[in-house]
Amino acid sequence: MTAPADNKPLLDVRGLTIEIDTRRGPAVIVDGINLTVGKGETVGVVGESGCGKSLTMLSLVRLLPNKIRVKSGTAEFAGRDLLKMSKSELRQVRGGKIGFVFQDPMTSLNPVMRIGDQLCEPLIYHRNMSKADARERAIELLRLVGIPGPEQRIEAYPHELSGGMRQRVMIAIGLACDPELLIADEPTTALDVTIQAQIVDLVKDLRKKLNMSVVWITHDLALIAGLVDRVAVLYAGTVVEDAPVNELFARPTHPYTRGLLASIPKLSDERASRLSSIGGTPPEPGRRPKGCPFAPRCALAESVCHERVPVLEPVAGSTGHRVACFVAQRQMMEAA
Amino acid sequence: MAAEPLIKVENLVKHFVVRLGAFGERGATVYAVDDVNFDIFAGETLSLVGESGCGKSTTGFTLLNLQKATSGKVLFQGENIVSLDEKRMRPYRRELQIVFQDPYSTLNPRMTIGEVVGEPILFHKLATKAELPERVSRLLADVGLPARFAQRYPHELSGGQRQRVAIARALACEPKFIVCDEAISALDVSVQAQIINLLLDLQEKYGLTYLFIAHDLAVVRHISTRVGVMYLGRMAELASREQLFSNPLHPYTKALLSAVPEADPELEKTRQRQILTGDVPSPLAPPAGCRFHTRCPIAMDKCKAVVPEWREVVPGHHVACHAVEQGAAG
Amino acid sequence: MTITPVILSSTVADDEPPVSLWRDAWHRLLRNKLAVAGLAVVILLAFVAVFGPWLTPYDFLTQDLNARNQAPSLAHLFGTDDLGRDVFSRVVYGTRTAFVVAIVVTAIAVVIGVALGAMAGFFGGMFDRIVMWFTDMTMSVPNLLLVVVINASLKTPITAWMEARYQATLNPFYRETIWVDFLLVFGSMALISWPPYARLVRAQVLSIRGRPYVTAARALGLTNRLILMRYIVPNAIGPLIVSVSAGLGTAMVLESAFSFLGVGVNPPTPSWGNMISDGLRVWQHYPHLLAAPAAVLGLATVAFSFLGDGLNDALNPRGSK
Amino acid sequence: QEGQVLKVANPAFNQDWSPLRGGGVPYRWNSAWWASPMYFDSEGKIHPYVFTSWEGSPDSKTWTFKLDPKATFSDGSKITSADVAGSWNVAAMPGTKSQRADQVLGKVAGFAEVTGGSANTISGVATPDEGTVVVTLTESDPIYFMRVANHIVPITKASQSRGEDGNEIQDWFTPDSGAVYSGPFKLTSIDIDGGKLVFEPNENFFGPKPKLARIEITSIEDNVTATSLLKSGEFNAHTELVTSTIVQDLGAEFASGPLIPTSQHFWFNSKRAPMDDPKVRQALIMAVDRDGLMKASFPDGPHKKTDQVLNSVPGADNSGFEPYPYDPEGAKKLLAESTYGGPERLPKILFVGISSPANEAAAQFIAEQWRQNLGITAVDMKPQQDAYAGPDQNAVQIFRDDVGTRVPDAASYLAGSIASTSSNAQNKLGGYKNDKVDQLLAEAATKAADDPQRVALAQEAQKAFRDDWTFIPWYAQAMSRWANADVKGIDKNLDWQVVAPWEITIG
Amino acid sequence: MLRYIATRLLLWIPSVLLVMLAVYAMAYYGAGDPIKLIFLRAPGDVAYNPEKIEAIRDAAGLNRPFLVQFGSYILNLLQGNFGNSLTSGRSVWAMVSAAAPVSFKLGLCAVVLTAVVAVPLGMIAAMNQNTRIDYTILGSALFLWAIPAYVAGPLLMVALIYVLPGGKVPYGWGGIFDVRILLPLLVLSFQPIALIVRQTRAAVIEVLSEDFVRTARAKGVPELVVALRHILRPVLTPVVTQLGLIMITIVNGAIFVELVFGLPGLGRLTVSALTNSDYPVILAITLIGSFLVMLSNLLVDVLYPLLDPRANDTMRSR
Ligand SMILES: Nc1ncnc2c1ncn2[C@@H]1O[C@H](COP(=O)(O)OP(=O)(O)OP(=O)(O)O)[C@@H](O)[C@H]1O
Ligand SMILES: Nc1ncnc2c1ncn2[C@@H]1O[C@H](COP(=O)(O)OP(=O)(O)OP(=O)(O)O)[C@@H](O)[C@H]1O
Ligand SMILES: [Mg+2]
Ligand SMILES: [Mg+2]
Repeated sequence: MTAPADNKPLLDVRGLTIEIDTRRGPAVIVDGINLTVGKGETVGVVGESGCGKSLTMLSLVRLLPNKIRVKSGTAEFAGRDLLKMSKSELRQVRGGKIGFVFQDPMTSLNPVMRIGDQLCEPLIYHRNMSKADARERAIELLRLVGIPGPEQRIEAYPHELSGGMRQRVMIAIGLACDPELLIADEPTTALDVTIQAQIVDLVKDLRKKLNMSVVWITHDLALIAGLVDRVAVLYAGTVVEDAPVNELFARPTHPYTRGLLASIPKLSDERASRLSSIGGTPPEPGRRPKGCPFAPRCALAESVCHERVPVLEPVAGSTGHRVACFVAQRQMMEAA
Repeated sequence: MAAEPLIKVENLVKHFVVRLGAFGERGATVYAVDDVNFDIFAGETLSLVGESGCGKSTTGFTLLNLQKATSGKVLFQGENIVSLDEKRMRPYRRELQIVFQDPYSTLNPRMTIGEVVGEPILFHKLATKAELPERVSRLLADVGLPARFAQRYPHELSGGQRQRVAIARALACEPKFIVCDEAISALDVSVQAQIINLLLDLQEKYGLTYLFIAHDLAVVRHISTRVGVMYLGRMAELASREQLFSNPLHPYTKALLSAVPEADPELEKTRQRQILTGDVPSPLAPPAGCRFHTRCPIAMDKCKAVVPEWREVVPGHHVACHAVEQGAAG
Repeated sequence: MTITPVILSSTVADDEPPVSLWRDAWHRLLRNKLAVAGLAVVILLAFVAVFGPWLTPYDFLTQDLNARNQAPSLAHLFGTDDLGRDVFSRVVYGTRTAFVVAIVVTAIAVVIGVALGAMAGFFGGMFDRIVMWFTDMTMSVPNLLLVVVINASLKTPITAWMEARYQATLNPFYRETIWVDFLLVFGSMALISWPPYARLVRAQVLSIRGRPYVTAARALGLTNRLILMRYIVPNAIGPLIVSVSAGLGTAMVLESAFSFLGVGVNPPTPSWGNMISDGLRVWQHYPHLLAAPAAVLGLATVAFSFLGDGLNDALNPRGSK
Repeated sequence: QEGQVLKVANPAFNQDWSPLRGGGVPYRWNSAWWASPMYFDSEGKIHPYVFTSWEGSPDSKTWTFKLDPKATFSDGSKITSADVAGSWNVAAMPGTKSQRADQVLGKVAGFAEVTGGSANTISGVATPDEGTVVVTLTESDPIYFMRVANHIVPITKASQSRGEDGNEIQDWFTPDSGAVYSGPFKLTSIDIDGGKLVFEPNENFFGPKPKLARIEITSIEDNVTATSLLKSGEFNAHTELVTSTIVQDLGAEFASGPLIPTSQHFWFNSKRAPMDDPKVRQALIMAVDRDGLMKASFPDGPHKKTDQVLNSVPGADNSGFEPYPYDPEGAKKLLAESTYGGPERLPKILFVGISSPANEAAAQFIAEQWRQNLGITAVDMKPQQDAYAGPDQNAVQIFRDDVGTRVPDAASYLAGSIASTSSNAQNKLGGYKNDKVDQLLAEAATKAADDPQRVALAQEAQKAFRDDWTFIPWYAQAMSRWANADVKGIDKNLDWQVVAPWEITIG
Repeated sequence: MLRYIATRLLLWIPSVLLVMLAVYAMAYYGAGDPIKLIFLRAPGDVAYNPEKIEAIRDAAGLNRPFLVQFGSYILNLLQGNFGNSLTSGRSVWAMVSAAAPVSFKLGLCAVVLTAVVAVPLGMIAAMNQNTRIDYTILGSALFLWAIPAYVAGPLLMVALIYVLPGGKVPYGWGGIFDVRILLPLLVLSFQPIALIVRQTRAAVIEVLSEDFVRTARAKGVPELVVALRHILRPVLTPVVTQLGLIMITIVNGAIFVELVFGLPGLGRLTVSALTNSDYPVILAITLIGSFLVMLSNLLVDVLYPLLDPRANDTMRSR
């Protein structure tokens, strides 16, 4: 599958900055993120927990929680700025053109509605299906995401399902209307590897069939490896590295990315050997250090890192690989 | 391996009655956990893996008597705790902890993180009021959260942060035994590594015992002493980590292992997965005989009719499969 | 290479005070203008209730038959009533009555109702059955009858006892029979007005006790009391607060309904309720006699409501403000 | 003036409209549908009705009444002496619960047996023929004929109202029971649950032809609603509308009416401390400015201030009753001289019967007078009488209540209010007994109606009562029309009845 | 479910017997003597004759010991005989069966009106929290709240007299489809509406911050559907409870409104029965009230699990 000819990305997020009201005044959580997703492209988003992945995605469909708002930036989807769309347009996009899979399936599913009804809704409102058709399709979707006994399960309430099943229901909802873009926020954390594989296959399949684009937020780097085209690594509300997947695994450039990859336990590891992890904790929103947000935890940090904020720059010697790190940039340049 | 198990699970069964139809007029039974037997030894990590919905969480819940078992026994320190009422169960609660799978919903939306973590400490008198802030910050730091998070409410956290709060809350009780139900699934690998290290350190230091429910087999392999594989409410295989990963006997275990992705795009492209075909049975209507037979590549006629026995084919290696019984000699 | 440094929001002073739900709610409440207004009115009324009699220009009893039914003027802010008494002074004194009624009745009813309702919902099973059975029963007893009967059977002996105490001690406290009225009428009112609270709380608890965070609390080994107090009640409290703040107003209104039936506060002690029912009879001619007490009663109920709604909003940490 | 409808608002949701009850709100409309033996007009003059003549024996112990031979029921059947006797018998039965049958029949031989439940018929009532009733009394009563001149026991068809066992038949008076009526109108529909009654002219009425086409009585308990409906003209009349703004609301005409032999007072229970001390009683009375009392309660009428018990009966004027003075200083002194030595140790005083706005205003006024003039603060007032009233209740110091008579006669007025045998003396005055009063009244009762001694003795008795200082006089009652100005011919009499319902017209 | 309902019905019988015993005892020992009252309440010229009163009491069987009286009352009741009023002698069944439907219809209509008006308003207010819409709705609700029915009734009534042509005052009962019912219904619903608006608003605000609302919106479900299907359902538990309570209050006697607007319902009957201590009537009203309380609470309890499947266990006999 090659990207479409016009080369214009389906989703183009520029300088997205998200701010939160705290007792001490506004604090920036997401800080000028740039992210593009081409048609039919699958982008993986990884990053440390709490770095703002979920909020970024939520802001795209304007569903940020109270007190949190987009301060600046644009998010063009198929040429239209999602952040400025009218309510009705937005409604067409939500669930129809952009499918969404939320991170916390238990609380994200309505506890007092049967899952079938929840699943039918996008079909009814975007595909104008009749109730009966929608139900058929819903059963079909449940089967696709690997829920056994979908005819009966469609009448279950969320609390009657296992964690993984709820998550699959969420996925089914996200995929219900064959969206142009699927934003999936850690959709497979509660799934066993076989089901996970099944879901991955399903997404790949849909991508092929419908030319669907996917943003896949995850911590499972292994999973990403077989699924995505490109990976964006987030740290403290900024993209620190953005690279084609092979490139990223082959040449992780940002020290944070390297730290992440080093932390993955391998099947071949010995039990109880200590896993390596990145020391320290990420900065909180509103308490960011002055320079590079990763600098305090970075083994390679130099004085410039504490002074100025690095921006994403192409990595010399590779296409589509960009990184925001003074040291790495310099090393690359030196190497080149 | 120590002779006396810390927890002995005998014939544990948990069925749910669910209502179907618009007004709940039809009833059906979910066979969530069906006759499960295993032991957990002090100081070990027993991992439970298996298909989503196969009853791992339910096992965890019933084990801790958070859901009433339909039948069966769970012996802890010689007492069958699943038969205890809430009041008589209470003394055991501190020692037996759980990290829930859906952390957000298990956090009281009207309690700050500090209160969430501090509450068990105060309640179980593990620290004085004066020591409390210090204790809470330390626990938060242990799970990689800044101390200031004590003042936040659950909804102000990201998914991974909530999960870490749940872990901190369980650790706050200074328990003997923790059920970790997908406790680290929402964490990035670095934090995950940090938490795993923490769990292992605690185990080493205090002899903690874990029932570790997870899907990430790499993590499971890293952390467990023994691994149990569940399929549709039943235990399929239980063996030491080395045994299970190097010599899986049950066809489901084999399929499972073959599906593990690797963090390497090149490898991923070439990897051969064993795809399971056939009907995925529903726990509402589990198949007769071996529950796996509908998808089993080596299913025999016998499998459709006879429930395979839970047998120790090699010392320390239990499996429930007709095929294995035949081939166990070989 | 140009680097455009992004100015990050500066680090602000460390170490905020530790928060808890209640302290937090208090801050949120103070930011809610309506709630603060309600609170101010309530405090003002409470102040008036306590110190009112010393603040009024006239004695609330003094009659002036030459100045009957006068319209509001500078001399008489709210005019005078049919016996030429200063309505303003009476309204001020009536605050006392209204407050004692509202607070006593609501407090008793809420304590009983919440305790029983919460326990019934939480423990369920047989306990729930019994409590709900009892609640249904209490709700079936005709309220008026109960109040009339309690009034008729208990009031005389108590009053007699108090009079005897007075004669023995000459302590004027024993002459304040208004306390007997409060004790009996509103005590009995409270005894029959708890069931609504019980049902409401039970309904809330039923829906909350199935939530995972309650299971989590159980897993911590917390006692039922603690779970109720820290997990269930705070999360169930929203509709209750609304109901209670409404109940405070209702109690004041009920008081007047009872004076209509002759079992409330007896004249000449003023209460907003009996002033309103008196005013209703003549409002077409002397609107101020209705308007003054009704407006104050309205103000009080609205203030309680603002406060209640504000409190409810404030107790929701996920709320929008 | 065909087709006129009189729409009446009734202040109670009455469940019982039996004409034999002799009281309550329904009683006020008895004259509309029932004939009585005789009746008084609003001037107090007696008129024949079913009885055309009445004659007492010389000792006034036997009375012979002749019936109007033309008198018929609404079905055309003749009213006979048996119907009169039957009506009286059934009214005397305890089960009938007649409130005032005693006033008509109390002195008739054999009444006590019936009313006490031991006999079925009053032995003292004889019917020698169809047109004659002979009544034998237990004692001499020269004014007995006046006692039957009212609607307390209206004349009903005995075969309908009285059952086999002598008791009243439930609902016998409804159209559904096929009841016949003796008055100018007949009941054509009654919806008790909805609170509505309709009367239409009785074409067989033996008196003048009624002018109205219909009377509709509807329950409207709420006075404000009733006032509005009257004001809007939707209703024309009311059974009894007591509001403090009635004159402003509906005009003076609406409430106007003749004074009747009924007066309203605050009675002292002299058995109860502190009322057992005559000085206290005197002080309490003298501390009240009764002009102010009237101003506080009925500033616009229609009732009149009074100083004494007697009212609108012969002998009420110039009775020689010296009004109690208003003398705060004297009162204070008296109180200080009393056994209590002042207000401080005075036991609490409880008023009961404070059940309407006017009552409340009056009681509050009195309490305030005491507070200011005597320094008394411990005063309670309760609306309900039942819990306190009755011979067995002894907690009350002051009862607000009216006393009166259905005959224009001073002696019987006082006999019903201050004689020790009266319910008022027994229940409200706490068993009041003044031998002089009793003796004077007993003597007066034996005098003929037109004997000046009768009045004089009664006046003496009242004076003797005055010296006991046991009441605060309040007002003499006017019998209001309670009808809009355009309603004519709705004058009422001392029996609280419309004198001549057939005369009522509208506009 | 059926078994649950049957148990509740069965349990109601002892409870209503207990209540009736209590009420009987209260009336017997606490309230005034109905026969005496007939004579005491009347003006002063009424003959209070103790022998006659005793005779009446004897005839009515009121001089028997308390338990005997209560027992025979219950026995009669079991045969479907509610007895006769002590004051008017009318059949209690006739009185009550005429009044109860009026109250019941009134209550039902008021509850429906309240639900239909207040729930949407409360939702709208909550979904526009702290905007002008919210303030307007909340303000009006509080305004209504601040005017008790017994003030609103007369005021509106009189106001209408001046407004309506021909002085057509909405007085009296003409069934539930009569226009006259409108005003009393409104007056009756004012405070419930205010309460439910506030209750709904409070509950909706709570639900609005739940994640599943976000999910619904992310599905592109129209806002109205989000409101009706996703927000309303979880909110309904307290609201339905409150509606049940309102229904009970109204049916048990909307005394003031019934008096002011001349509606022949149970409230009016209750007042007259109470003032007369007419206890056969009071007991019958109690019986009906108790049945209604039970029914309404049962209905609400049966609804809970439908509204909130997590509250399911109450229905299951354990
Ligand atoms: N409502 C809120 N109020 C205050 N802070 C919030 C709120 N929601 C999120 N945050 C903070 O914003 C940051 C980003 O949150 P976000 O949910 O986007 O993280 P994430 O990248 O999705 O993390 P995870 O992988 O753990 O889900 C976190 O540090 C979190 O604590
Ligand atoms: N409260 C309940 N009512 C009805 N069925 C339930 C309930 N809880 C769990 N189940 C069912 O029990 C089965 C086992 O669920 P469980 O949560 O134990 O699965 P699991 O192994 O933890 O799966 P996952 O990995 O997806 O979390 C599932 O089919 C689920 O639908
Ligand atoms: Mg997230
Ligand atoms: Mg699970």
